[in-house]
Amino acid sequence: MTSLLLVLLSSVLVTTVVLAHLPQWRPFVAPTDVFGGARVIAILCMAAVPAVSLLGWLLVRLVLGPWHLEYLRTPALVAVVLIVVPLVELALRRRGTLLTQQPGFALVMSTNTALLGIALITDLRAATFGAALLLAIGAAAALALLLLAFAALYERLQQADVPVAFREAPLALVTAGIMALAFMGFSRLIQE
Amino acid sequence: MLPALLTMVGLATAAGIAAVLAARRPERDHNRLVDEIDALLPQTQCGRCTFAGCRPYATALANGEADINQCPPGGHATAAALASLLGREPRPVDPRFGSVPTQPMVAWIDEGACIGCVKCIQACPVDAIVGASKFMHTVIAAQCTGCELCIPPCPVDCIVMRPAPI
Amino acid sequence: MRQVLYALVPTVALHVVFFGPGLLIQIVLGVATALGCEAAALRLRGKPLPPFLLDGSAIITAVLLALCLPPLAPWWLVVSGVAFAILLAKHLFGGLGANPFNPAMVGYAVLLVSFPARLLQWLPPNVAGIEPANLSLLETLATILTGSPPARLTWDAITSPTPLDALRTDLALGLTMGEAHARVLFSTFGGKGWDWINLATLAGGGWLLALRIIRWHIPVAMLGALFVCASVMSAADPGAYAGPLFHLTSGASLLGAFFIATDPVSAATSNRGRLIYGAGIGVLTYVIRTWGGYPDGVAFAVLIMNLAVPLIDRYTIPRIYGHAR
Amino acid sequence: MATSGVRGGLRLNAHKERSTEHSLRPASPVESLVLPLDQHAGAPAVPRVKPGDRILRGQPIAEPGGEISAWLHSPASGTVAAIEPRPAPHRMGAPALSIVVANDRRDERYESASPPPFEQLSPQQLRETIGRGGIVGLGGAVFPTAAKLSSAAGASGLRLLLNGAECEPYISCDDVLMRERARDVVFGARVLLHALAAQTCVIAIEDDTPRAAESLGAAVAEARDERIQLRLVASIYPAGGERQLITTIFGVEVPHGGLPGDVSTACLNVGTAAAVAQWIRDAQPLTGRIVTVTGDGVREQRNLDVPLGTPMAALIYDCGGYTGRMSRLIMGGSMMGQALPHDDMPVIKATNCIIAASALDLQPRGPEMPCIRCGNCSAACPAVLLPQQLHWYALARDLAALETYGLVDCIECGCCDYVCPSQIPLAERFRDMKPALLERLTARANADAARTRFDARTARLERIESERDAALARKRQELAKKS
Repeated sequence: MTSLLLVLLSSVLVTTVVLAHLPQWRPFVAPTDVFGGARVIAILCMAAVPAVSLLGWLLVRLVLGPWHLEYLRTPALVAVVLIVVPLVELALRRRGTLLTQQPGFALVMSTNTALLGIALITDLRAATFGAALLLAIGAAAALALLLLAFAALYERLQQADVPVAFREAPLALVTAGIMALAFMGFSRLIQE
Repeated sequence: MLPALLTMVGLATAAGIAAVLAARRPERDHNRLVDEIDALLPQTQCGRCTFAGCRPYATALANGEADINQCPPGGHATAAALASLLGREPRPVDPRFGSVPTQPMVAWIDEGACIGCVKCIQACPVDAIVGASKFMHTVIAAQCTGCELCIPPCPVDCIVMRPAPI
Repeated sequence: MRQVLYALVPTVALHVVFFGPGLLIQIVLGVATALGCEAAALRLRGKPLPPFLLDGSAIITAVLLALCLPPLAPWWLVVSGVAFAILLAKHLFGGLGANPFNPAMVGYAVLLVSFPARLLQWLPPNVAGIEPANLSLLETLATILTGSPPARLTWDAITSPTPLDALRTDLALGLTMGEAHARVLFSTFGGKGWDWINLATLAGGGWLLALRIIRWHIPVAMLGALFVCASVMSAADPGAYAGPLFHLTSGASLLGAFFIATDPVSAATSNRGRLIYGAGIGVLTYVIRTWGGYPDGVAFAVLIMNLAVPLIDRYTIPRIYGHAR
Repeated sequence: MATSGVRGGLRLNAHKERSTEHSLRPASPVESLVLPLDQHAGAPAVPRVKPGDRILRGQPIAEPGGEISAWLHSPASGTVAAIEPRPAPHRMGAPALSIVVANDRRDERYESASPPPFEQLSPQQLRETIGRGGIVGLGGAVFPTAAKLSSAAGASGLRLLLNGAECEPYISCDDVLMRERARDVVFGARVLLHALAAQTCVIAIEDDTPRAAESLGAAVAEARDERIQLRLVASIYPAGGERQLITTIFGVEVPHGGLPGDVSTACLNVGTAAAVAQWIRDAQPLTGRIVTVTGDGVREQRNLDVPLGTPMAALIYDCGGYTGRMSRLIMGGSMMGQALPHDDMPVIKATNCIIAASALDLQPRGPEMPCIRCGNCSAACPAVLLPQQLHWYALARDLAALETYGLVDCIECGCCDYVCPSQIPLAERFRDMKPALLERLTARANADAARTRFDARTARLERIESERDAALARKRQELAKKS
């Protein structure tokens, strides 16, 4: 219970970063189907977050740790993200989950911050493999849900009579701010 | 130093292999994308995009061999929808491929002038013209997509475009 | 929306009986700020003033926020909170009908996160057994406007934590539920004074239900979820967790269930969606109260579920007549 | 016991008693009758007469102009004064090609060979006969009855539902019809049962029309026909909506995009049944109908038996003229009726009610406020839609979302308008958005059809090509063998 809630809290930080990117997934376009795009990314996250976190955790424990290379943690985790995301993307495309983007770096670009963040947090917080697994799955679910919620909210706001100066990115940032505010409620949820 | 180098080189190589593997669209993904694009096209089958029909154009779009602004019958709405689907920059229809029709048109055969040469029947991409050799032809208005492909082959110029009946 | 204000009258009245006239001053300050901000925003956005200004939504936001603040909170607290609520949470998102987050709760959360200490300076209830420093109307006004208590008193002499807050502190200090409950602030099922205020809120909410201004789904789902969570946890360990009745009657549970979560603009819109939305608020409220860093969780819970509303709406479209299930 | 199986709906003040106090009487004859050729659903009728022709009452003056179309008969004897465009109520006052009959007041009746008793005709012959009576649905949709019967007939377990649930406020023409002509309704039911080859008939009426129930009950008992039964439904608007009534009576929903025939039901208005009876039994085609003239803006609120083509102005005059409070003229009920720009328009087959409304009848709407998503509309919506969401997407003109949220299933009953605290004209907005959405759906259907045809042609061409190649290869082989 506590670790799951902790995960939710942790993912907030990274999610806000991801969410600020959301309007850019479909640049210059009246976003007809932001939600559809978000759903694909959410599925991708569900698959990639646990894989990245666990691989990263194992890498740190089994390779970097014994060789005293902890200072390489961040670049190593970036590399893990770069390995896992294209493979997950390939698997999704094989399954026929529609990804309209050209194959390549688009998905890595839009998800790497979140993945890296969660991998780092998993690495710092999880002492055992079981804890890492739990954290990773919890973070994946939380991230996916938040992505979907924000995409749905974003679509709803598209039709609102928002003052011109605040359309698109400013409003997305304000919304992300209020979300972060809401998630402050979870602060100190776990006293360690 | 060496372990660090080995680790990073190993990881980088793995990332490179993953990137290469993921750089091509698997066939299933490709087909679904073509279906999705095809669903946005007006199915006029006029070939003004320089491809042999709507689906060939969709295939070319999916392969990145065509631009989103090549479909005059679809108009700007189709161009915008394609841009949105493919994550490309929206652009208005390129006038080089033809002008955007203001209202739906269908072909109409002046039955008095028709000599029954069947050339238009062969040209029609959706089999919307009925008739037989030496007999008068007529266009089934409900099935005509307004592609105008029947107009050039007509030797007596008896086909004109008219506003579609409502 | 006028009826919602009428339904709040008993709550406000009992609040004044137990905690002095501070709330009335807060309401006046809040409503004035709300109307001023609303008018300014409408003017800036080029909308007609009268229909929007008089529809009561801004006033409700101000009153709800004032009800959440300590009666002696300094004036700038309520003013800045209401200004945040109206300008940022409402008009930035498109004004009436378009705001995805409950404005009053946004204002409250901003204040709670920024000035937590100020928001915990509550007053002891004016009941037998507790001797509060009864401030006169003038003294109250002076306290609110200057931000410091009358010369004859200190803050410590006037203030007291809310029951929820007191319970949290006591439990953190290692007291059991029974010991904590034996303290003077608590009555049989809630905090002294708070029990009556909550009863008044329940009555007001019931009246709104009877008038069909609000529907039963959200209050029932929220209170039900809170009840279930509290029952399960207190059954598991009665010494460490407060019982369901305490949870239902303390803090903003009832106010939240009937007046805050039911704000239609920021709530889910289908009946099934409302049940999910309400239940989510109930569960989150319990979680934040019990394990979180703030004494009450209603505001955060409402905001988090507000965020989920468009997603809930998307997946709870009712089956249209004649469509296959 | 009155039942309602429908979700949502409203209990409204029916305002019917004002027009049912007086008994039914024929309208005073008028000089000139205007008969729009497209007053029924489907293709416009084609005139069979020329200006100047002498015609008799009941004489067919226009014939069906298509598969779905209807005959038109002269409501009076006289001459054809003109065939020209005239303002028509079903077009909100825009002109429609109409036959103008100058009434000579001699009321000479056109003698047609009277048909044999209906039992002797086959169902199909009977349906054709009904079609020649110019009979269309009199509930307001004016769909040609013969076409409706033909599409429904022959289904196994087919049930006939006669709709006497006149749920819309102000309208009382069916109530009065059932009081005064209950025998016609029951006889019509028997004719329709035969025409449909159906075995059961339910006549549904609302529980707030006791005199109609009494009179119909007596007529049903008198007919001694066990196939026909009477059912009361709760008077909740829109209980008499076709789909709603079928759900109430039979407990099944008409599927999306389907017709009542899909649930083995044929639903007709009681007025239509009475018109069928008059045509089959008395050889009187549809040349008139009962019209409710009501509202605070007219002196004498009552029901009249009106020849088609009578100008509304004459009808109002017949009822004592306007009062000073008259503010708006409406054809139909207060919920779904259409506002008319003036009264120089004829009564047509669809005219069930004319409301001369005062400000008391229809309060002018206040200024429109933004939707606050209160959900009163979705609670009232009998089609189980979410009008608050539809409204949001209608403002954004988001056709894809409107499709998802079921705009096509909106029956435009106006319940959402009625309960909206923000005074939003929801039904009107939905009505405005429907054509765009339907156009989109049609375009998609057309594109799908074109794609199928193109694919079929491509496959055919490929097949021909490969066959030709195969034949060529065979020939080459044969030649190679020979040489």
